[in-house]
Amino acid sequence: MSNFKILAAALPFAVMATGAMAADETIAVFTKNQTNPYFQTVRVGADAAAKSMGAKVVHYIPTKPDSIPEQLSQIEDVIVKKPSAIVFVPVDYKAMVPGVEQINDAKIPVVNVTDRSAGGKFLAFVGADDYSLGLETARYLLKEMGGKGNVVILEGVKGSLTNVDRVRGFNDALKEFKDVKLLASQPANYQRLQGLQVMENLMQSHPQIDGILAANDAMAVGAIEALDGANRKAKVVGINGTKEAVDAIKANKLLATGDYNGFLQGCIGTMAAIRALRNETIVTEVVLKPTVVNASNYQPYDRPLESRACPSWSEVEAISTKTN
Amino acid sequence: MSIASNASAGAPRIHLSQDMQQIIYRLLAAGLLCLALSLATDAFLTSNNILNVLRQASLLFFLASGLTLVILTGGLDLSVGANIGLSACLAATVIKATGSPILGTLTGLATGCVIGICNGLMVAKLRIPSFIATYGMLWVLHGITYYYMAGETIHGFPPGFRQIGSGHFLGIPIPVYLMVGFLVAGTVFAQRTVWGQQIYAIGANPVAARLTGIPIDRRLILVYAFSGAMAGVASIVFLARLNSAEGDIGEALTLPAIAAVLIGGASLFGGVGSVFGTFIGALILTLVLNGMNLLSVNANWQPLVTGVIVIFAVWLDMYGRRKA
Amino acid sequence: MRAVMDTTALIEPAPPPAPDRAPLLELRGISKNFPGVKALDDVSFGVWPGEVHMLLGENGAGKSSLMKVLCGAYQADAGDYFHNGEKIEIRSPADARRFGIAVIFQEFSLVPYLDVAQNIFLGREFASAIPGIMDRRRLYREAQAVLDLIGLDVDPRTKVHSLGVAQQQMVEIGKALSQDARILVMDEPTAALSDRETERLFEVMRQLQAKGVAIVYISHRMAEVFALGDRITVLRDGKLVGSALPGETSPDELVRMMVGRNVDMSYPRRFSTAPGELVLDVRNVCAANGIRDISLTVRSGEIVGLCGLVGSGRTEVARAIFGADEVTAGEVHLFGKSHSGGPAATTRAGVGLIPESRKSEGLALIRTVSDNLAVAGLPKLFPNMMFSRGKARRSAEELIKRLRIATPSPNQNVALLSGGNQQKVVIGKWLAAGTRLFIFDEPTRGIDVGAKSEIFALIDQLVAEGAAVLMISSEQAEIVHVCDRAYVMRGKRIVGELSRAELSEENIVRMGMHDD
Amino acid sequence: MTDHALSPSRPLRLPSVPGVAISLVGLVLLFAFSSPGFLSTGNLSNILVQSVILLLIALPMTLIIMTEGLDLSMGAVLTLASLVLALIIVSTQSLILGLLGALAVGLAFGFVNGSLVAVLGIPPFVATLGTLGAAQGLALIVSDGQSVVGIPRFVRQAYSGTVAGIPTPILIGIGFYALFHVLLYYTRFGTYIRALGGNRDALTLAGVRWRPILIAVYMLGGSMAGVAALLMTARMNAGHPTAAIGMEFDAIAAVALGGTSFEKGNGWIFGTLLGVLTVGVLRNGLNLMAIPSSVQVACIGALVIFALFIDGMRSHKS
Repeated sequence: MSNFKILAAALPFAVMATGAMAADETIAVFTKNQTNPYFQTVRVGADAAAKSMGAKVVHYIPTKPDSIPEQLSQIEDVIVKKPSAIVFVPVDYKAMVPGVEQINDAKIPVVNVTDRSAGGKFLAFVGADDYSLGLETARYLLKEMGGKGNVVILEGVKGSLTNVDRVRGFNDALKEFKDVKLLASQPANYQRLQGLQVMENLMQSHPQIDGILAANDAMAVGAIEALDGANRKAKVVGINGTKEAVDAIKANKLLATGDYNGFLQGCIGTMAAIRALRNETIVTEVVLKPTVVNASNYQPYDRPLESRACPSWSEVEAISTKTN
Repeated sequence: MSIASNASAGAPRIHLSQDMQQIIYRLLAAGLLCLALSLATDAFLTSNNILNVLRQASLLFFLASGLTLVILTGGLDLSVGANIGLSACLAATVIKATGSPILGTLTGLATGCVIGICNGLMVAKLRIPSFIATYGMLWVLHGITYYYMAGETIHGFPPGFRQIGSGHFLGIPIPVYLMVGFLVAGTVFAQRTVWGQQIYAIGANPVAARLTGIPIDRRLILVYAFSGAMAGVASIVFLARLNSAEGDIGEALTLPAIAAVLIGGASLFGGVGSVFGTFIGALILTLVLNGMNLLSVNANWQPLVTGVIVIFAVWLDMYGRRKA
Repeated sequence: MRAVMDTTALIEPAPPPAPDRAPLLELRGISKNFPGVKALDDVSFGVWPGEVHMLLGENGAGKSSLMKVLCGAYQADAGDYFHNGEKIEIRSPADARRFGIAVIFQEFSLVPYLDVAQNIFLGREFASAIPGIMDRRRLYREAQAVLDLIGLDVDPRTKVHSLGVAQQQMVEIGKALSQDARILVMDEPTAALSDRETERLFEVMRQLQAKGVAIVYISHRMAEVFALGDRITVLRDGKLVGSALPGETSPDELVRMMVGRNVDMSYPRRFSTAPGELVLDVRNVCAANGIRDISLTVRSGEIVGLCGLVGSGRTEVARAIFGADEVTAGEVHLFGKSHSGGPAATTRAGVGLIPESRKSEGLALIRTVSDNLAVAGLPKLFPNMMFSRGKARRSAEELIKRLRIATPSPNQNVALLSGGNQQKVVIGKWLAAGTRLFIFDEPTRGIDVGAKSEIFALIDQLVAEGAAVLMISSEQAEIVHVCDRAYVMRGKRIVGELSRAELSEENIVRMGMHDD
Repeated sequence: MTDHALSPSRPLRLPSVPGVAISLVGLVLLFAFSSPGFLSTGNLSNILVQSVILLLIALPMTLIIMTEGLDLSMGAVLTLASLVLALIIVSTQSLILGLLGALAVGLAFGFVNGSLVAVLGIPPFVATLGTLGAAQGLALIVSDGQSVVGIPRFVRQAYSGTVAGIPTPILIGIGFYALFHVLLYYTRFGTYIRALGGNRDALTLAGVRWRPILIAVYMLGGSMAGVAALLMTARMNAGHPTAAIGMEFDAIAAVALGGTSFEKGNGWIFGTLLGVLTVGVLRNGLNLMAIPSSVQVACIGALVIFALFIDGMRSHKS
């Protein structure tokens, strides 16, 4: 693969940076919005990593959630400031490619986190495998249902990378369980209210729903509220492993959530960026293995984000899929 | 179409005020919509689904009813959605901190109301056009909310509080009672109080209203405060219903709320419209959504359908009034 | 430019027209109806080239309607137009323009945020060599020429909204002149002008006359009528009363023709012998709207007139008393108490204003008769703040009966009522509010004769019941008929007071008109 | 008194400067001192380039607002046009055809908006709120919610290329600003636009048919959305179904910030340019200062209110 070359290209800059101004390495962290808790976990992870390694983090978030033009502008603005390195979550994995190329042109090392960009050169990619996450979470639900019954899927934002893969994972799991019937697959755009309302409407046309596969936790929790409101029961799973989902698992409302682990992604992405600046070895691809958080294993997740610590680099190397 | 021809034929002898006629046409339109939906799918005409539609309409209605009064005076309040966000987050914080849903509810209402008063002061005293004043307010509120929430959500409220959003009484959802309550209260306020009459008079001709001795500034502030307070009410019901507060909770509702008011027959020039009309407007919008969900129509069509309905409703109104 | 002016001053006035020639423009049997009002009733009228045709008449006599018919803004219901003896049609302003008719309106047809030059040539911009681009140089050159012609010393690049009323009036005149009009219609063009500007305008008119332009000139000023007019026509109540040549008539005769109106005063006005308590006491008031040093009093049981020319500041006095415009100096006392505050406070103190433009300031046209009748009296009718449609309706029905408002139902849209009935609704809303001091601003404007006398009967009844009335009117006959005494205004000041004994149209005219 | 009345009343030369100019100069000074690199050529060019797309729709928005109108559909039309442009380019490889498609979308929506307003007499807010929904829905339908990619790289030159060392978007921005300036001040059309908002009767009396002009104003707005769509598409090298949603509000805010009034045809096209730049400078400067996004959001709102408040004070005095 070309990973090695990318690293080689980035290294001279990294050496220079560490040599000249090791004291003030500034990492610019780009996330999609200020509203989705997932990205907050990424940001906290980045902060934790930078703090432990003695670097500074500056966050750039579009003022309008998921705004492509705004993230492009922010990239242009940040290039003027020449941060030491960038940790980058693209608001859209295709439409942000020109932005990544601008970063590359400015010779600022950049690590891609969460959504794998469709183009541009990165030091490393850190993310979770949405497909296997969807597959494993769905398998867990379907097993818990005893391999039979009716399910519905609540999809996220159409066309977003995470949604495509997660829903594909759901559907592939469904193929393994012939006795489970998929009643409907409707978008609720990753939003709580829409998850709730779509669910309410689906319950009208489907008197028996046994399982709900939601492509994120907010929709899953919305669906649970809808079930509660109608006094109906169904097993619900979500994805992301947010605090709220863990609470819901604790309260026996939610069956499980696939852990997307934004905290870890933020940690590892930032650590990789800083290590590259310091001319230390890094891994070029970390794809977190899917973990299904459920009533039996939620305890490690039931802690405030701020009190969590980033893993050591050897731990990272252990879970990484590719190293240099 | 048949509605329009009725308009020309049925006008003369029995004297129905124009407002009354417009409301009857809207009821007919909503009725036709129901008829069409019940023919199209069995799932529609069930008591559950009707209650479901009403409960979904209630959220939109809370917001739209306050907005109706603002629009009656010839103004506009673009900040209602952002208002819900901040009010809900502050209310959630208070509930979490004190454990008292009552204090939380009061906080939500007070926040909404204060924001409304600020809007009213800008419009009445600083004479900033309401469109711009409330648009600026929208940004300010978003900023405060994002800053305050820092990407987190606040979730998990006492069951008693959640009854407001998801509870039932005699088999009917609590929000539906609240909606009926505010529908009656709003109608009484607009139609049966001196202030309500003065609000109509201000919208119909602000110059004449001033020269008739109506204290315009105070009434305008009242109206914006009311709109803000209704956003506060909506925020509480949202909170109770979703069991969670997040920054962008009401964002997607501003334009639909305005659309509901316009479909309900209010004129942006002021002086025309009614809370009951807005109720039907909210109902029609919700029915369309519900129908599309029940019929599994691609959600992509939804904005287009809404847009066409808005234009058609307003055009029909103008056509009817011009004939009279 | 000066040179041009000097030579023009020497040009002799055009020779008197020869009525045996065909008139440049002739109207025959023009009628125009509005709901409830016959604005024009079988009016025939002609202008000859080089003639200044004076058109006289009180407000509401039909002059403005005639102008609007002339320029194509209104279409006559009946009647024919002839241009140089040939029958023509005027259906739109564009038609009128084609026949060389240009009109200077009193309400300005200017666009506030365009500059003087653009306003003058609106719709007639000059094309330049580059397609689509205006020839701005020529625009400003020609505009400057027009401004020089009318002697208006402003930069043609000045935005019109920043000009004073007089200057706007001059721009309006310039706009009409620039059209190379063969027939120029002017509606009281000097009402807002200073003496020097007026002089300049007359000079221009004489030049135009010399070129054979026909001018129709509406005026209230007798001096102008005789100084400029080649022929005089008097309108009254939409009908043509008569025409005369200046040499054959006298101001007195014209006034008689104008004011000898069919004002039906069939009720006996009970003039108060012993006025009651002091209701309104205005002391040395100046206001932001321009009025200066106004002092006047009104007692209960008294009708006090406020007269003077249009633009003399009468409406401004009413607005200042009512609190609609800011009082900057002096004091207003109401019912013996010092008063300040906006319309809301003044209304609460028991004062009602019946404004001049009732459609834009007095009524909510999209609402019903009942709504409009209730709106001022809401706090009084419903002291517990709960509104009852039934009670409002009963109150409205009572007022409809008492004021004899012709409406099929209290739920009728007020826009569908005639002018007179609309005015009664405005009065009615104050009756419902329990008002004790009524300020009428042109109470009979645009109202037909029958309704006028009803309104006067009503005003009389009000004062008989102890109310006080301050009445602004441009129709001296009304003031003389109705008022116990009157103040006369000129140039934003009160210039005199006339007691009941002194009240006559001649005295009002003498005091209020310019000293010319 | 008479002498006073005759003396040329100079238009009240306002001692106070428009709110937008105060804001812009103030912000530039603030950032110049507090953020090194702000005044670098690279960064200034950055701000200009970033502002161009907003400028392209704020310019026609100014004219529309001057007619006492509003176009809420512009952001959605831009988005739809951008998708159509991307789809056509992907399937035909022809930039010209794509641009024509985008312009056609813009013109069609402009025509519908204009007709609803001028012919049916529907209030502009309502009419364009309706077409906003229509355009947004169509954008989702033609793209099925997906980004449209596979656009040849040469298209990007429209946004990232340079001519004689100056970035293309800046030239495009200057060109269109000049065009609108000329349109407003040097053509009949511009004169009539101000008359449309200021005194429609004056136009009628002058024998001008105003309805076609009003429709043309909205069509101009639509076509500019088409032009902006080209830059937007080139910038992202993709079409995206939510790319410019809500941008019309940014444009309206910039126009209002620039001192154009919603009444009486009182517009200032240069003010719109200043308004757009003010927003651009604010966002850029706050980013350079690494101000948290949430505070940036509140700053934008405060700026809009502040500038309008200043202008309101001024107009009250005069």
